[in-house]
Amino acid sequence: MQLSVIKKKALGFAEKQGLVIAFLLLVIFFSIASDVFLTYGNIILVLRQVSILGIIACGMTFVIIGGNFDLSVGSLTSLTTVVVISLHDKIGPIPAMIVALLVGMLSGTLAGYLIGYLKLNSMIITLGLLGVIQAVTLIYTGGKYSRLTDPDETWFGFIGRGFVLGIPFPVIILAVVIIIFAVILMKTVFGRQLLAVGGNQVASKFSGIKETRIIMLTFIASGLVTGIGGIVLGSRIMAAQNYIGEGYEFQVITGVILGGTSLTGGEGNIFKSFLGILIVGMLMNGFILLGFPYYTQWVAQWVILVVVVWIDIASKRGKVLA
Amino acid sequence: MNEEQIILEVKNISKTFPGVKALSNVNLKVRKGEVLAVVGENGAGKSTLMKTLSGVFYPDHGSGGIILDGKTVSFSNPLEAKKAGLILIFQELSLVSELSVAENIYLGNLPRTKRGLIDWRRLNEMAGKIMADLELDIDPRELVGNLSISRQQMVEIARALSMGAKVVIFDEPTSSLTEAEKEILFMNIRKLKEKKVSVIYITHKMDEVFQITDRVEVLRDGQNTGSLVTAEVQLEDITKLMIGRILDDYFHKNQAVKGKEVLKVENLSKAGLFENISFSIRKGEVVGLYGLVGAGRSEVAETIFGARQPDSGRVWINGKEVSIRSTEQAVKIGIGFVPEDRKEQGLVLKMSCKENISLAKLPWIKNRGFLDTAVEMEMYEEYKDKLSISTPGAYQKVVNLSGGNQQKIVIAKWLSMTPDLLILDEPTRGIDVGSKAEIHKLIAKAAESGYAVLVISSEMPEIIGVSDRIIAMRSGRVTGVFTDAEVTETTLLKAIAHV
Amino acid sequence: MKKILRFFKKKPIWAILLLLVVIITILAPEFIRRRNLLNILLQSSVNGVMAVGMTYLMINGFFDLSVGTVMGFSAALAVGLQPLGIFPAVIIALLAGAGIGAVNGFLVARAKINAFVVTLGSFIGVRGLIYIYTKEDALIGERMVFSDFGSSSVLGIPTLFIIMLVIAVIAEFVLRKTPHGRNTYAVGGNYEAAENAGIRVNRTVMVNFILCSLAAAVGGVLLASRMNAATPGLGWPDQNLMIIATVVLGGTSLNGGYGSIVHTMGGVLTIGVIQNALNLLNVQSYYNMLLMGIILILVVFADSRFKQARNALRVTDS
Amino acid sequence: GDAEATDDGTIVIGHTANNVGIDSYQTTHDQVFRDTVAALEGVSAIQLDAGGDVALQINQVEDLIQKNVDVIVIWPVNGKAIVPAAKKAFDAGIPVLICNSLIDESGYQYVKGFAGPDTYEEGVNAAVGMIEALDGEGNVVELMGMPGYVTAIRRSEGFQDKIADDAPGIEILATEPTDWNREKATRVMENLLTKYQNIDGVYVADDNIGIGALNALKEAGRAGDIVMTSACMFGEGYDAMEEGFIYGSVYQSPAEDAKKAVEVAVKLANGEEVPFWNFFETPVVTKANMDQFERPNF
Ligand SMILES: Nc1ncnc2c1ncn2[C@@H]1O[C@H](COP(=O)(O)OP(=O)(O)OP(=O)(O)O)[C@@H](O)[C@H]1O
Ligand SMILES: Nc1ncnc2c1ncn2[C@@H]1O[C@H](COP(=O)(O)OP(=O)(O)OP(=O)(O)O)[C@@H](O)[C@H]1O
Ligand SMILES: [Mg+2]
Ligand SMILES: [Mg+2]
Repeated sequence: MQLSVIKKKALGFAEKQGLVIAFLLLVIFFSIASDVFLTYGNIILVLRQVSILGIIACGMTFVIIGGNFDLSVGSLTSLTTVVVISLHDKIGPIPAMIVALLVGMLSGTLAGYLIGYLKLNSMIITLGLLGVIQAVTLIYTGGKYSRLTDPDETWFGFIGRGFVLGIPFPVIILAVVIIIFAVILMKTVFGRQLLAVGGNQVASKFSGIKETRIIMLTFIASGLVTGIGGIVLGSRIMAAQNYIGEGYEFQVITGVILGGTSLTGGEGNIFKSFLGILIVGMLMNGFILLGFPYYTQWVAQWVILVVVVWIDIASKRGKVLA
Repeated sequence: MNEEQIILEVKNISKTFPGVKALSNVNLKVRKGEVLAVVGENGAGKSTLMKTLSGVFYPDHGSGGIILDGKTVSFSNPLEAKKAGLILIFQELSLVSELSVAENIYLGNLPRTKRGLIDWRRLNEMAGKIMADLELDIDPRELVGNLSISRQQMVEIARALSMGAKVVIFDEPTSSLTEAEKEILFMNIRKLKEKKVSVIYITHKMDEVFQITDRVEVLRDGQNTGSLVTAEVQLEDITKLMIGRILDDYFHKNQAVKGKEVLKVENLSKAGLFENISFSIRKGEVVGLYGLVGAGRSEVAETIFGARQPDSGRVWINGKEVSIRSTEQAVKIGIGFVPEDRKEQGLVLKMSCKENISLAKLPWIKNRGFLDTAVEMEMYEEYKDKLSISTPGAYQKVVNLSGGNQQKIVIAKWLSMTPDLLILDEPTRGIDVGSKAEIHKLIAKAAESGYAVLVISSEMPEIIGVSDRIIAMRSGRVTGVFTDAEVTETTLLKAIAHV
Repeated sequence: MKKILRFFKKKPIWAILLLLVVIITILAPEFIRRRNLLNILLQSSVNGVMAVGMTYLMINGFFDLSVGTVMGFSAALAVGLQPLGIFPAVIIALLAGAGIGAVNGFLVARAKINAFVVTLGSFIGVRGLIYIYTKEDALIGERMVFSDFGSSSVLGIPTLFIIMLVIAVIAEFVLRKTPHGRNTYAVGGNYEAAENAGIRVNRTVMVNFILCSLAAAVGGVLLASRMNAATPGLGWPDQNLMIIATVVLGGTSLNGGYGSIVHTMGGVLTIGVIQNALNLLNVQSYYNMLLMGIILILVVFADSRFKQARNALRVTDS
Repeated sequence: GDAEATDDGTIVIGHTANNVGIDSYQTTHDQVFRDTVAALEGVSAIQLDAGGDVALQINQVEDLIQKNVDVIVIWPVNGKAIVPAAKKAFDAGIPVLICNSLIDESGYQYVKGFAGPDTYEEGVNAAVGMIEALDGEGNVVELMGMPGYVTAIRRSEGFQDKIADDAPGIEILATEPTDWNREKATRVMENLLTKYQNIDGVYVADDNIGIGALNALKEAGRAGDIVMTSACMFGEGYDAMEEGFIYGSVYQSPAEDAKKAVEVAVKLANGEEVPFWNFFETPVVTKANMDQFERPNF
């Protein structure tokens, strides 16, 4: 038994090498090409820049482990940012944040109900939801920007801009969310049940697991962390733009996929998702440092995504081509 | 044996998976036009052997060879094997349900007109001819998805014939067939024989071995243990070679003292599936639910387990009326359910043995809110021993276990819950005789340790062998209740047969 | 009557379309005018061509998230390369589309990377290519003939629609009558069975990826001809998803093995009619977005129920 | 009033906007347009929104032609892509007015005129402010709006041309797109600050991204020290100017913008001749003269 554990671990490491190698190669490349890349200040900067995507990625990892997608996170980020900013002056920061989190969870509940209970296709449902949420945002704001009347008079800005012991507060939030989600996934009954449901919904149901509820909870979790992301974003910019989160869904999904979470469900790792997001964030930072045209980073993302996933698959099956 | 008649010969084939030697130096000879049974325990290597023959797996490097029709062959994929005349019909049928019967028969080889378009007329004619040849009444234009499972199997056979099969391999073909459908299959196998096509027939159902095969090849632990002529042997001879000992007590009669009523069902109905089902089970009692495939037994069981909702009817557990809305609730109330399709409903294949065993019990093995993996490990060790599950370790993924061991994992999952009511739906489907006997023993033991047990099975000897009471079902209705003392095969048959 | 009901039950999209037409005509009588109907056809032709390609791929069991950006890329090339002459520019634009399809197809069929990952990658990457090629600015064609073509008509019917119709008819013909068409169903319906039957599965998948991207490229060229220009943001961010949704609306299964071009056209027209109606009815854009979102959700809901009905029909058929 | 194209002497304006809701400017513009029309006797409008999609906007123009409106007002999603649609309206005999963002030169022949701000001039003005503040010497970075969008391009051109012509001592170190997204502007600015230690000035295409960039500057402790000029003033920018963080900006009122468009459109519908260029005032604002301007409400 000892032996099989070691073997399994060794194999597992080999499978995941693709991501780690890609990550290290990028770090080496950027630090050779730019002398500021590996400075403390820049590392902190990158971490803070990916913090919002990273927070949302935790929920997305759960959703994808359950065998689904959530394309609505981008527009939900916009909505929750709008909510927290527009309510801040009216009901105070804490109640506003609570409402934003509730809005996130409400949207997650709706998606979760349609996908978990009615078993509708998550891709199309969340695409529809993306439009609905965007519309709700616009109707709510009347298409105007929301902002705080007196940004300097509130501690709310600390969430997105503050530092604790030299570490940006959003990074601390990110770390906490990552740890909580990782612990839930690896150490709790819910986490195990989620892996089971992602692996085989029917068998899970026949083991007394409420698979509908588990799926629903993944979407609620996704809505919740998107709400957190929206709050951090709102606090960072102290204003809200109706389309500010547009396209986040693809960034987040790209990161999670880079992290090796299986799209067929049943497997996934929060830390790896974060590493994937970090790659996405590093590209943007590194490319600006190198003075590459802005949009070349998209091409680089394409190449890295394909190469990392390919290496992963190839090492699993021991062959480059199937 | 006349060497000229040998169509397929396997010499010293070995096959190793990581951690498992599935085949070691296996030999096999198949004569022209014979039906050869290949039997053995779960995990003996039957399927692996057939997959190795037909190009799904490569044999181990330098481990002997395959001679087909006098020529040494080595296939790198099933297609090559097919082209050479060696056709494996998988348990999961490999047909395309949205295409027509004719298209499926000629899939990959559709006749074309001169312009390169599909020649539908010729296609349907050719398919029609094969159908007529097999005396099958199937319209070649019908979509395969509209056919019953057995008729789909016939389409597979027709396809094999159309490809000029020399050897057709069936791996447990009857596990989802009704009795009548089985007869049709056998008729077709006999037709294949007439056409001098050889058949390799893998099964765990010994009666089928005697019904249809000419010779028997027995495997055990990936090795040959005997080659017999069916007409000259007894069941005991075969099982002894399979499991290495004489199987004395095949069925275990449950000796438990019956206690209070655990389950009572009254007038349970679900439109289109079943109607007015009433019965009860007492503590320590094994009740058999018998009927043909499609009688609605699984649906009744799934309804009691909360996986489906009834239209009407009442259910009592331990004297208290309950309305079970979910499987979760059922488990809390104390019901365990071993479903009929272990791969789809029973197991999370990419999870490990340990994780599958603990799956139903997760909410109860918490320690300060977290999953207690130590307890989980203990559970695994306990049931691995109790049920003698053979697996390389707790972390082995169940997808790599043999059918019998997979089934034991599912049973272990529910025994660990110590349920008041244990429902087993076709618990021995695809299970070898040795493990079958073990599972029967487990059923009796479960009853003796105080569970109420409901067993669904389509095998009459089994249902008579294990049950204290038998409920017969036909087309969604209860058509008879028999005690162990009064039941005979004829009365039971009469109760379930279609009128 | 029963027959009609049965038809609608099997192909609900036509019932939906019919219902919409009736309702909209009541609300906005000018909807039914000849010119307006022709408008709808014209406006649906780009999506229509793209949906044809996507239908192939989805019957084959995959989908392609990159069609929107491929469309944008080929539009940019068709406009930007006009100094070479319109014909060469269009050819290069189409080849570029097919090339991206070939890369996608290779990665899915041969490297066996999940199609979602592969096409998510090219969705993002090709967008980068567009911006690099266009230098982040809109391109404008040198020659009005290109856009004259885009807005021309033959016998009163928009040329672009005729092109789409021809493509659709050929596509349906290929699906029904040629080995490639049948193989596409087979691979999508049961991959392993198709492989075991000797169908060159990889080639089928590869061809369909190329066809899908090629169709997107054709869409891009047609769209460019309507504007004689190309903007870098063309097709971004969610045209890809709209096309997939349109095909699903037409009843093609997301899991492959089932679908047809004819019914995809039903989906295309339905979306076209809805958008036209929202314009005619002067619906405020926010509600427009809301409606589209709700319609999508309702469509998947209906689709799943109809699938159940279809399976029920199937049991009673036998 | 409710829009229905008839020949009873009332005027129906067909309007397709670029992307209402993407920012307050466009939203206010849309609202004022509605209100202005509603206040006019005998005028009604069909107001559509292209949602930033060029293809959709072309469809909308076609649909408006179908509706047989009296005049079509287009705020182009893209000045180049809209040309053939303008031609269609032209061919159908419906006068077209372009508002806010310019149509490509090749389309001038199909439209009756342009009503809106001179965005090139706005870029020029921002450059003037920058040159003034830096005394013609220094390193500048530019944060653009959405690539491919006329306003973004023209503001950028205006700025770059003016710098090139008048201040050879100023070097533009980098020009980065921000998609009009404030958070993106913050990130881009952070990265630029890491890359360049020697930035003296930041030019932003509008105050929304300006505030995003300012957030990054504040965090780096460089706000006020690095000069910022903007090509379009928002409410928050007004405040920031008051605090001394923004040196110069350009006052562009969406209300003026919309009113101008309606005014010219009505004239066109009545068959009156109008000049091609109908700019409204976009004055330069600095701390010195800011009290003459009301704080923008967007
Ligand atoms: N892909 C695989 N990877 C690892 N081990 C495997 C694999 N396939 C089969 N095995 C192992 O090989 C052995 C033989 O399995 P095989 O499926 O051939 O048994 P079988 O005789 O067909 O059993 P059954 O009657 O249950 O179908 C078993 O121990 C099984 O666990
Ligand atoms: N007449 C039929 N022809 C083909 N398939 C059928 C028919 N009737 C039912 N089936 C299918 O066969 C499967 C088994 O049916 P069901 O579960 O009702 O029977 P059962 O009595 O539980 O039999 P078993 O447990 O042996 O499968 C179901 O999937 C059902 O849809
Ligand atoms: Mg087997
Ligand atoms: Mg059943």
